Amino acid sequence: MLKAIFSILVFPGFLFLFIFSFVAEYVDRKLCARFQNRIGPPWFQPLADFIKLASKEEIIPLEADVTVFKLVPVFALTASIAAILYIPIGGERAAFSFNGDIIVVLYLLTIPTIAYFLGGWYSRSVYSMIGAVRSLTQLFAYEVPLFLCVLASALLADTWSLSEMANFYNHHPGYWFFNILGFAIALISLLGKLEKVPFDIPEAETEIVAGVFTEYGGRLLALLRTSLNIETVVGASLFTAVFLPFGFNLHHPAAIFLLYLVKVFSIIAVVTLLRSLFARLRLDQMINFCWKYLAPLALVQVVANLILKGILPR
Amino acid sequence: MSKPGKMTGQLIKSLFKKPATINYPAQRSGMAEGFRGKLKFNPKLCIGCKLCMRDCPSNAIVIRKVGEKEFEAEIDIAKCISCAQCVDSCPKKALEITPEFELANLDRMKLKVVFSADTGDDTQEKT
Amino acid sequence: MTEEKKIKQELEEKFSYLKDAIVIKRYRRVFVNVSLEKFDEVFAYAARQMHFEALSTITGMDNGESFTVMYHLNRQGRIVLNLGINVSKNNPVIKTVTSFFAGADIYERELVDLLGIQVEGLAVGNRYPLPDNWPKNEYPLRKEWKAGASGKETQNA
Amino acid sequence: MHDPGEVKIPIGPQHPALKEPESFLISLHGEKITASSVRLGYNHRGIEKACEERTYIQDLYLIERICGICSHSHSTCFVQAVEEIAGLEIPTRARYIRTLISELERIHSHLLWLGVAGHEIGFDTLLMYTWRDREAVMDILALLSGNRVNYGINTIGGVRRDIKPEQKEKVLKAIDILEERTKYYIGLAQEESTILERLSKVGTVSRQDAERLGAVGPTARASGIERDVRKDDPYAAYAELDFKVITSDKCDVYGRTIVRLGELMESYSMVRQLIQKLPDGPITIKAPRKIPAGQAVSRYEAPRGEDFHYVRSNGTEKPDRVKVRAPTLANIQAVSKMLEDGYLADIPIVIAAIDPCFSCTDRLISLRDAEKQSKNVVTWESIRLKGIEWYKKQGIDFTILNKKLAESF
Repeated sequence: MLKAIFSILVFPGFLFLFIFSFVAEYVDRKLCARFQNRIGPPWFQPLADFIKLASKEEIIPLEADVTVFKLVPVFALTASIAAILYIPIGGERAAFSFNGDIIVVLYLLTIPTIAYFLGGWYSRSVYSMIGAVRSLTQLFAYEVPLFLCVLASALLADTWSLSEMANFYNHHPGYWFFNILGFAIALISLLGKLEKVPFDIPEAETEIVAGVFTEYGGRLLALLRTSLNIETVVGASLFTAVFLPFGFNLHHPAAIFLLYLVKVFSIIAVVTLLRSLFARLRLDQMINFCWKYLAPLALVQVVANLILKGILPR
Repeated sequence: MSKPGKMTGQLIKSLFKKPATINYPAQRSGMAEGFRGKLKFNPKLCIGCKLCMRDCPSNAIVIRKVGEKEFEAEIDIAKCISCAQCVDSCPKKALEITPEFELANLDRMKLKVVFSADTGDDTQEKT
Repeated sequence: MTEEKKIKQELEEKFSYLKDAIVIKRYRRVFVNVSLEKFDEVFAYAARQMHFEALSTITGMDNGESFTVMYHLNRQGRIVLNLGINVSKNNPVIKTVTSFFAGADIYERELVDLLGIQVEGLAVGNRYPLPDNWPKNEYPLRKEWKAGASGKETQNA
Repeated sequence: MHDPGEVKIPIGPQHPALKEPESFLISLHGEKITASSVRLGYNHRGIEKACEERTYIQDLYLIERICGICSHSHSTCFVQAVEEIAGLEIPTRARYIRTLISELERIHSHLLWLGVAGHEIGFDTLLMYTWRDREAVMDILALLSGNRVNYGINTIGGVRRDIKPEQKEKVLKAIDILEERTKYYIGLAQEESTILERLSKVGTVSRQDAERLGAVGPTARASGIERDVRKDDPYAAYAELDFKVITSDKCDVYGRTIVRLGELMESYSMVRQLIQKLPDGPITIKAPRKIPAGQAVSRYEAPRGEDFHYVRSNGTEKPDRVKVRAPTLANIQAVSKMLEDGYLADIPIVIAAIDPCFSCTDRLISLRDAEKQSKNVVTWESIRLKGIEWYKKQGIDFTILNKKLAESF
C-alpha cells in the first residue's frame, strides 16, 4: 500500500514527473534556441513561468461552463501522470502492470487531447471552438498510425503488457531494431499528439490565437502547460519502453535509470529538431499526409512483424 | 525538387556556433558612430535664436533666457524623436547629438532634462 | 512630339472646352481641370479610349469656398493624368467611378469621411477611415475643422 | 452555435497574425472561407491634417513616421514633391545617397517580410534566421544614417549625411554576406516541401483581377504585371542604374515570395553600382523656408509598391494639402479576392503576402487632447496600482524587487 502511494505521489508519479517535465521543457526550449542560433532561456525559466502563471488572476469567460472549464486541466494532468505508472522506466518492470496495460496507457494518453477538446469547446470562444474541433480532427489522423506502430511492437513480443514486452526484448537483444520504421512513424505521430510544428494546427498562433488555450490563464493555464510537458515526457518514456527496449540488464539500477534518461532526452531532442525544421501544415494537408503515408507504412510494419514473428526464433 | 527538412544542416551547424544574440543587459552591443541618441547642449555657444525650437517637429526643446546672454535648454526626452534637426538648424553648433540611447526611465518626470546655463551639465528636472 | 503633348492634343481635339484647361507641369505629369458637368465624359474617355488603366488615388482638397477632387490616373505606370474637378461646398455631390476602377471604392469612402463629399452610387459598406461612432457633420480635412471637442467624444465612447 | 455549419471569426483588430490593428471578419464553413470583409482605420492618426499645421521641415519628420519600415519611402516621396514645387534641382551625389538608402531599406523590408511570412506559416526558425541576417543591413543603415529606422537622411534640397570612403567598404562587405544568405533562402523557398505546400496555389489573384483591383508592387508583379515606378517613372538615380523588374506568373503567395527574393538580388547589384558610381560633390543645396504656390505629384516604388504623394502649397511655410496613398491601401482590396475559397489556415499568410503596413494606410486625423480626464477612463497608473494591490492580497510583493531594479539602472 505504502509502496503504491509512493509510486503515485513521488516516483515515478507526480513529483518526479513534475520536476522532469520542467527539465524536459528547458531542454526543448534551449535546444530550439540553439538550433535557431539564439542563446535561449536560463535553466530556471520553465519554473519561473510556472510560478508567474500560478500567481496570476484566473479569468473565466462569462459564457464558459465553469465546472468543465476548471476540471479540464486537472483531467489532462492526472491522465498523463496515471499513464507513467504502467511504463517501465527504471528497469524491466513498471510500477504497476497487467496484461493489456498497453491499451490502457494509449488511452490514458488520449484523454488529455479529449480534455483539451472539452476545455476549448466549453470556453465558448470562436478561437477555442475552432481549436477544439481541429484537435479532435487531428486526433483521428495521428492516432491510427501511432497505435498501429505500438501494437506492431507488441505483436512481435506477443504480449499486451509493457513490462513483459520490455522483458521479451531484453532477452532477445537486437529484435527492437525490426521496429525502426514503426519508431520513425510513431515519432512523427507524436508531434501531432504533442501539438508541435508541423502539426501544431490546433493551437496555431497566427491563425486562431492559441486554439483551445485561448481563454485559459493563471493557475489553469499553468496546469495545462504542465500537463502538456508531462505528456511529452510520458510519450517519450513510452517510446523508450516500446521502441528502444535495450540495456535493462545493466548491473546497477542507477545505470539503467541513467540510460533511460539518455533515451528520453534523445527522443526530446529529435522532436525539437523536427519542430524547428518545418512550417506548419494545413489541417487537410496533415490529414492527407497521415492517411496517405503514415497509416499505410504503419500497416507495413504490422504485417512485417506478423511475418517476422513466424520466422524469428523465440 | 521538393525536399523536406532542407534546413537540417544549417540547424545542426548552429548548435556549435556562437549564438547571434547577446545576453542584454549583461552584454551590450553598442551603437555605430554617429548614432542619433540623446542631445547635448553647449551654453557657451548658444545665442538664443530659438531656431531649434521653431524647427523641432515634436516641440521637445525649450531654450530659456536666464541672464544676460545666458541660456539654458530643457529637453523632453519623452517627446524627442532623435531626428537631430535642431543640430542642423543651430547656426552656432551649440547642440550636439550623442550615441547614448538607453534613456528609458520608470518615472515620466525624470525624462525632462535641463542643461544648465553655466556648465551645460544635465540635471533631471525636479517637480 | 512627346507623349504628354499627344495626350494634350488628343484631349483638346475631342473636347474643345478643354482648350486652356490642360497643363503639362513636367514630363509625365499632365494636369487637367474639368467642370463637374463634363467630368463624366472626359473621365470615361480617358479611362476607356486613352487606356489610362490604373487609378493611383483620389485626392480631395478644401479650397475654402469649394472642394477640389483630383483623380490621379496613370498609363502603364508611366504618365500621370490628374483630372481635377471643383465641387461646391454647399452641395458636394460627385458620382462614383467604381464602375471603371473597382479599387476606387476605398478612396471614395475617404472623401466621404474626411471631407463630407457625397458619392452617388457608392455601395453600402464599412466606413473608412474614421471610427463608427464618429459624430455626424464633423469632417476633419475641412479647413474650418479643428481638432478638439469632437475628438474627445469618440475617445470616451 | 445555432447554425453549426457557419462560424464568424474575427481576425483583428487584435490578433497574433496581425502586427498592427486592422479587422477582418471571416465567415467560415468548417475550415473553408465563405465570405470576408475588411474594416480599416484603426491606425488613423491624423497625419494629413497635422501636416497642414506644421512647417515643411517638421512635416518631413512627421511623414517619415507614417511607417517604420518604409520611412525613407514616404519622406523621399514627400521631399521630391516639395522640391519639384520649389524648382530645386538637388546635387547628383545627394540623389545617389537617397537611392542607396532606399535600396538598403528595400533589402531590410524584404528580409523582414520573409521572416514574417515564415512566422505566419509557423516556420519560426526561418523567422529567426532571416531576422538575424537582417541585422547586417540594419547596422549598415545605422552607420550611414544614424538610426536603424526613421533614417532622417532626407532634407529639402538634398541629404543630411555624407558617405565616407571607409563606410563604403563596410556596405560592400555586408552586401556580400547578405547576397550569400539570400541565395540560400532562394534555394530553401524552392525546395523545402512544407514551404511549398503552404505557399503554392494559395491566395491566387489573376492578372486581370490584380489590374482591376489596382494592385501595386510585388503583389502586382507576382501576377505578371510588369510595373515598377523605378523603371516606368524613374526618380532619384534609378535612370542611371541597370536592373531588372522581377515578375512571376504564378499569381499566388509563392510567386510573391519569389518576386521579393529576386528583388533582393537586384537590390544588392544596385547597391554595388551606386557605391561604385557615387559622384563627388555637394550633398545639399539651400532650400527656401517658404515654398512658392503650386502642386506636384510624386511617385516612389516603396518595398510594398507604388507610394503616391500629392502636395499643394500656398506660398507659406506650411503646405496647403498633403495627400499620401500608401501601397497597402491599393493592395488591400485584392485581399478579399485572394481569400475567396481559401482555408482559415491560409488567412495569415495571404494577408501577410501583400506585406501590409496598416500604419501607412491609415494616416490622418485629429490630435486628441492628452490631458483629458474622465471618470470612465482608466489610466495606466491606476491599472498598475490595482495590479500591485491584487498581488499583495495574494501575498506576493514585488515592491522590494522593483526598487532594486530601479536602483540597478
